[in-house]
Amino acid sequence: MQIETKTSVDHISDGNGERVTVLRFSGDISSGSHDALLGTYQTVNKSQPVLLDFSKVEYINSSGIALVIQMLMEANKNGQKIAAFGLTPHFQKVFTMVGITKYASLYADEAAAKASV
Amino acid sequence: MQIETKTSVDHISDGNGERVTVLRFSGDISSGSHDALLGTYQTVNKSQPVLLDFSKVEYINSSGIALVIQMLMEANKNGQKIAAFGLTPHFQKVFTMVGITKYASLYADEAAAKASV
Amino acid sequence: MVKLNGKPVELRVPSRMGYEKVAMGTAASVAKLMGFPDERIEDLKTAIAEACINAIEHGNHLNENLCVGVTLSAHDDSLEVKVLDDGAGISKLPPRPDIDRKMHGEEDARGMGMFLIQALVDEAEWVKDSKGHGSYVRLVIRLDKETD
Amino acid sequence: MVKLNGKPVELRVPSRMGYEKVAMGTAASVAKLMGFPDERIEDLKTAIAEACINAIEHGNHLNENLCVGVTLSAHDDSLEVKVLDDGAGISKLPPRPDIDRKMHGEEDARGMGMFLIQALVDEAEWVKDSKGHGSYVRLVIRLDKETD
Ligand SMILES: Nc1ncnc2c1ncn2[C@@H]1O[C@H](COP(=O)(O)OP(=O)(O)O)[C@@H](O)[C@H]1O
Ligand SMILES: Nc1ncnc2c1ncn2[C@@H]1O[C@H](COP(=O)(O)OP(=O)(O)O)[C@@H](O)[C@H]1O
Repeated sequence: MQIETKTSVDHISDGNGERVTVLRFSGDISSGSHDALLGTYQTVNKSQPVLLDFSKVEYINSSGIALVIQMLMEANKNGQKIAAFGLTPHFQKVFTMVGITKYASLYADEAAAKASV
Repeated sequence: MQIETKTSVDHISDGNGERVTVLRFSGDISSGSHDALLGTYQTVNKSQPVLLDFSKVEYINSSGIALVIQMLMEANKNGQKIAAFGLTPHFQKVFTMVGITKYASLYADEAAAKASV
Repeated sequence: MVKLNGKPVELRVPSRMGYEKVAMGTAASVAKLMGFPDERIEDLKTAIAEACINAIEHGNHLNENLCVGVTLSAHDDSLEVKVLDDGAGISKLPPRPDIDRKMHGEEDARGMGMFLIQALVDEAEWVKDSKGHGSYVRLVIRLDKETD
Repeated sequence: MVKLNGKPVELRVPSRMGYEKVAMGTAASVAKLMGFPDERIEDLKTAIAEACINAIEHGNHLNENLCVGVTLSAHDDSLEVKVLDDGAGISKLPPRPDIDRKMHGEEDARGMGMFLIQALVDEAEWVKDSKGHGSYVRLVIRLDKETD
């Protein structure tokens, strides 16, 4: 019944030629997204910054946000930088309400997110 | 309960410097749109072609289509050319299903519609 | 695609013009969950809007104390919709609209709703309650089928 | 803006994850008819989704034979929503989520739904049926009010 989350993993270079991992999500971010979020996060190189691309996500609920928080917990433990981009203004507000912005910055687009890490 | 139809009347020139009237609709085209469609049509110069701009219309139902047909009847009597543009592919299909395309051509955009009259 | 057989979704809206758009929104959400392509969802929305407008206007005569019911039943490869009113229903299908006759004032400009419903969905059937009050139209739209 | 006091819109969906999106679609259509601005409709959609998810999961324990009910009552300057389930309801509001405690594993990463509902709408109230079965959350979102 829930629409599947798809995650694709991209490797890009930031302005200084440093490698950055981009996790591009599409579909829904909900309770069914455990593997798409945390499973995929397990596979990324922990010594590089990670960008989360939400621009193709249609629906996010609080269970999905909890999975994002768990990902940030892991990254925090690893001392890894995470930034997010592509959230609608509404979900930027929701992420801010729950306090996520204390642990990950939100950017309007990929260029701004890339420049930040 | 029904959302109002708004009509604005524009006067433009076609490629040959001929005057063309453009009726730009927004809101809903439904049974409540009598004045916005037929009332406005009464005020236009009958010796110039008319373009109907549907690009800002959110919703069209069969009662609204009946009003468009009544407008085409009037134009037909006056020997006036009418073309429409800005319909979504779905409503292009619906207008074609009811046969409107026999009396008014549908174009993707204003430039194509203007070139046709 | 996700299988979601089970209890239908049920909606009731007041018999007031404009509320057909609530039925469109509900139906579009169910169809999207089922994995219908966008163009098929547009077909469904227009068909349901026309069915609701008829239920509001001809079935319930715009009496706001009466509701129009909509049930949406998801099957493996199709969505079945019923739009219910408290009226007497129809005895025979109206003639197919004729644009030439309309343009020459020989038939009412209106009278396209039922034709559009039939043209846009895979099955459409108008049913009168056997006890004489209440009628519904039953629509089926299939996942694998495109209109053209 | 159009006044549309009268009978409420009623929706029933099966207690299955994902069906909260049908409630979102229905509620968004009603709010749009009432003239709510888009950003307020987004607030309403998220609040209703969270209320339905709680009704599906905590109220009806994912039992697909039970339905979640949603009623949408349009008033002059507000929309009142009830989301009903067959469960026992809640006895007290959960503590406000604390992102620092979550990040340090001191509280569950989940537990943000009711907080978001309260943050996004103008009024939110959780009510238990006096006879002990059934509960609902009642939300009010006003036309003139922006959240920030
Ligand atoms: N639910 C209904 N109950 C009773 N009569 C109906 C119903 N739906 C349609 N009809 C009848 O069928 C006719 C044709 O309907 P339709 O093709 O939708 O066009 P329109 O509503 O514009 O007349 C209506 O005028 C009405 O007499
Ligand atoms: N409709 C309901 N029926 C019963 N219990 C509920 C209901 N809604 C919420 N609760 C209780 O309140 C708690 C907090 O809910 P919420 O803030 O939405 O977070 P979450 O659902 O992620 O736990 C739930 O874990 C549940 O115990």
